[in-house]
Amino acid sequence: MNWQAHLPALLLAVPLLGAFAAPVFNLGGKTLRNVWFITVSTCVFLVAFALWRDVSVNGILVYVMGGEDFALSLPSGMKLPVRIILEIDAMSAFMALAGSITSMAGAWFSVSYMDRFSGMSRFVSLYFLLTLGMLGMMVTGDLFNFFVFLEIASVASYGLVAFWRDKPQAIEASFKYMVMSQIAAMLVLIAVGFLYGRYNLLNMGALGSVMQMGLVEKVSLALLFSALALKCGSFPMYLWIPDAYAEAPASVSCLLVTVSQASLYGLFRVAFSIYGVSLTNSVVAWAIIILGLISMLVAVSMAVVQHEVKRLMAYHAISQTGYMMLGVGIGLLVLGNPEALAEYGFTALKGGVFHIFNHAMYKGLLFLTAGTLFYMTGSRDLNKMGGLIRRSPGTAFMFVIAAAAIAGLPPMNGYTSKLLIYQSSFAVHPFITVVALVTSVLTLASFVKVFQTAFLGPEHKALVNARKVPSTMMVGMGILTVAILLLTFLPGSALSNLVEPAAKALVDQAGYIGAIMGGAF
Amino acid sequence: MKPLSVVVRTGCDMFAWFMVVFGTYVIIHGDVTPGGGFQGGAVVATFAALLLVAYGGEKVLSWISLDVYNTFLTAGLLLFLLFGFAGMGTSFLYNFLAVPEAVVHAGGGPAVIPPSGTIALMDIAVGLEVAGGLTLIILYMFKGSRLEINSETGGETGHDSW
Amino acid sequence: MTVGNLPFLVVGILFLIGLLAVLREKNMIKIAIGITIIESAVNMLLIVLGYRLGGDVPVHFLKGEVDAMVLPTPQALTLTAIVIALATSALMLSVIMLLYKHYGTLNVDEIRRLRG
Amino acid sequence: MAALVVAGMMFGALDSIHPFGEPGDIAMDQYYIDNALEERSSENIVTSIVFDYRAFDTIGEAAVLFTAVCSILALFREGARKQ
Repeated sequence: MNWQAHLPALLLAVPLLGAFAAPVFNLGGKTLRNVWFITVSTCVFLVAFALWRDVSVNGILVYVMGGEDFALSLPSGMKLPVRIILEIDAMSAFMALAGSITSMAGAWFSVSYMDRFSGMSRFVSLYFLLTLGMLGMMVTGDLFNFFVFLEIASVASYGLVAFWRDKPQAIEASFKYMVMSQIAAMLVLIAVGFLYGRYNLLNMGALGSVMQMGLVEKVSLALLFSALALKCGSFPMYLWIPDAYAEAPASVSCLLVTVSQASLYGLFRVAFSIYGVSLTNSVVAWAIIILGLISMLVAVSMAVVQHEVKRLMAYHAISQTGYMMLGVGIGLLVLGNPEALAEYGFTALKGGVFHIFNHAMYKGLLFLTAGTLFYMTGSRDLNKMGGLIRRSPGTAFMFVIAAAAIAGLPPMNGYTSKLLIYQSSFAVHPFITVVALVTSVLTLASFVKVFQTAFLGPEHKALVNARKVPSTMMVGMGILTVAILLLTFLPGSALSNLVEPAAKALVDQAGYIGAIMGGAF
Repeated sequence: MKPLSVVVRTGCDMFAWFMVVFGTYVIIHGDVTPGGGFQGGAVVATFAALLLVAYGGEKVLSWISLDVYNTFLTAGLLLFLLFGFAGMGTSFLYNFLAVPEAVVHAGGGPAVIPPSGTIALMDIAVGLEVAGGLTLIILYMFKGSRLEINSETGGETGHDSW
Repeated sequence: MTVGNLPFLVVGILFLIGLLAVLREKNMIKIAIGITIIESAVNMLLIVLGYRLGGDVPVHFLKGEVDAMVLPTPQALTLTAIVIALATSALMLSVIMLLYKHYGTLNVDEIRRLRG
Repeated sequence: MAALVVAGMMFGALDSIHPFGEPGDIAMDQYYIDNALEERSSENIVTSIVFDYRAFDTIGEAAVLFTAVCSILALFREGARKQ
């Protein structure tokens, strides 16, 4: 058996096994459970990395679940796929890599961060299920399967947000999130039903090959768009994000960032691979760009006035999502226009896609450092902190790196991706660039404020018995710091190996369809 | 919760066991008749629900061991996943035990393992999982209604109150 | 809207009822009921999509003399969607129970600790 | 007003999927109806879809149920009281 061929299935089967077997390992006590937690999340990362290598060498991978031959997408005599197919192009592999890194970092961090709470075997299961839902959304090639994984990720995050259940705010945040996200999931399912009723197909690639715009298709696009925009926390329906991110345990917030990016990925996949060139008018692209711009500006202006550290970072997460929507939206705008695409559209796409990866890393790290501050001081209020650089210089160092990256200071990786977006958005309209720059400046101001109040200055008198930071938490943060530094110091190699194939895969609708439909397309 | 009247209790006694038998039937014949693991598992889980209504939760919790249902849940899930891995020689979740219908007719009737292979076996695994899971949900929601939550005197509120 | 498409109309109406309940009701239990109604509407949409006039049950030895069967895929999808709906409504009711324990009320307007 | 437009679009789309009872293109379902019995010898086509052709959805669905159970058990856990 050639195990490498089964990598796509293993990527989802390993976290499933991790979740289902966690109660068994919990019988062996705390140590065994923690070992299982760390081992499985590391395995998921290794599988995702191997998968990414495989995709960059061999191109799009197709895996037919339960088929006689895992690579044969069409059964003999059929022109259409009948089974669930995982389809992994460079973009999916890229997202899965980002997701698995944050998942691994969060797992290391959780081991001692969550140590003193009960119900940890359930926490481990839920954490793996959240990882599973996120990875499943990224690699699946089937619309209904996408909905199922969306639900796994949502239900797991309801449970994890409310994990500290003796705190009323956590339960309240979970309820708010649940109501909104359940409606969004149902909108997705209605859209899936519409498309199924129209074409009798559930496979994304096959749908893309027969798609013809009509009323039903437009309405399903609108439903999918609004639902996935809600799930990724874009402007009009972003209100659940600050609550959920702030109240969840820090390692979960770190993972939730990537989970909401999986919804963003779903949005791009729908726009580029299912609808793609049949989007003849640019309404959708402009909607993405404008929503991105408004999210950027509104969220960052909400963020500067916050003094609760995790809430502040949650608002920044919304604002950074705006950058990705902006970059990819510009790419979508010029999708049908090869000259403009080559001239600036592709640059914008690269910027948007690179920003997804960067954001997963530095926002994850920022949430982990916020969690560390909470752990050390017992408070999330910035006004009750001060002088923490003397207590934990390591945390301060990592915070500075992450803050510099999110503010887009050269030479950090955030600077590279933002520069690509500035350059290309200028060609569309200078106003967009101005908004993006203003947002960047406000982000910098906000993080300078956080650093100054939390780490510098005189020590707050309530902090005499601040706790030490355990080493596993440092490892968790260290993983993400190393990732950021690698992206910072090897920008050329990151762009050409990591980002460009992903951006190319996103615009290559024919390739995505052809991998499923073979010669039939 | 006080126990209900003797009529309800007797009725629930009878129907609770009947439900278990009927649910098991639905699970096992999932590949032949309408029904399957999920439906049958839900029917089996009514056992605990009926007893809970008739006798009140305190008594039921003293009769029923939650560990049994936890075992059902985990065993069902792991069994399901095991069948998935077992087909890995061909592809994940491949139905490696299925016998084509022509062969079944030639060989004269089904054997111990049903000809539908993992379909029937997965039905049983999912039936176990759903029966365990739904019962746990019911019983824990009852336990939760008795749970005392006091956010002032500590408890699970994060690192707020160390 | 043609008369033959009445089942689709029912799906739409059911969906709107659920949405209205979620948006306008103040009681959390009623919001949960609204979401359940939306889920029922979606399940009904899937089933309606799979119906064929004169079709019979998609079980081989139970079908009658007719040739056509109703489409089996929507039934499988609905089965999945029902279990998902069940799981989420159980979780939602548990969360409402906890909220009631914390705040002593079911009114969403009185549950406002998170702001800005 | 906008809500009315949205509702109108929704009903229009619902109306124009396909006439009730006459699905147009049913290639995928016809494959199941024709081949499920021959390939997998399961009389019940729906079960053979649920546990074979779309088995991966079912494992996801089992995972959703497990997730809900885990969440409820975590929410209503006894909890370690602080001394």
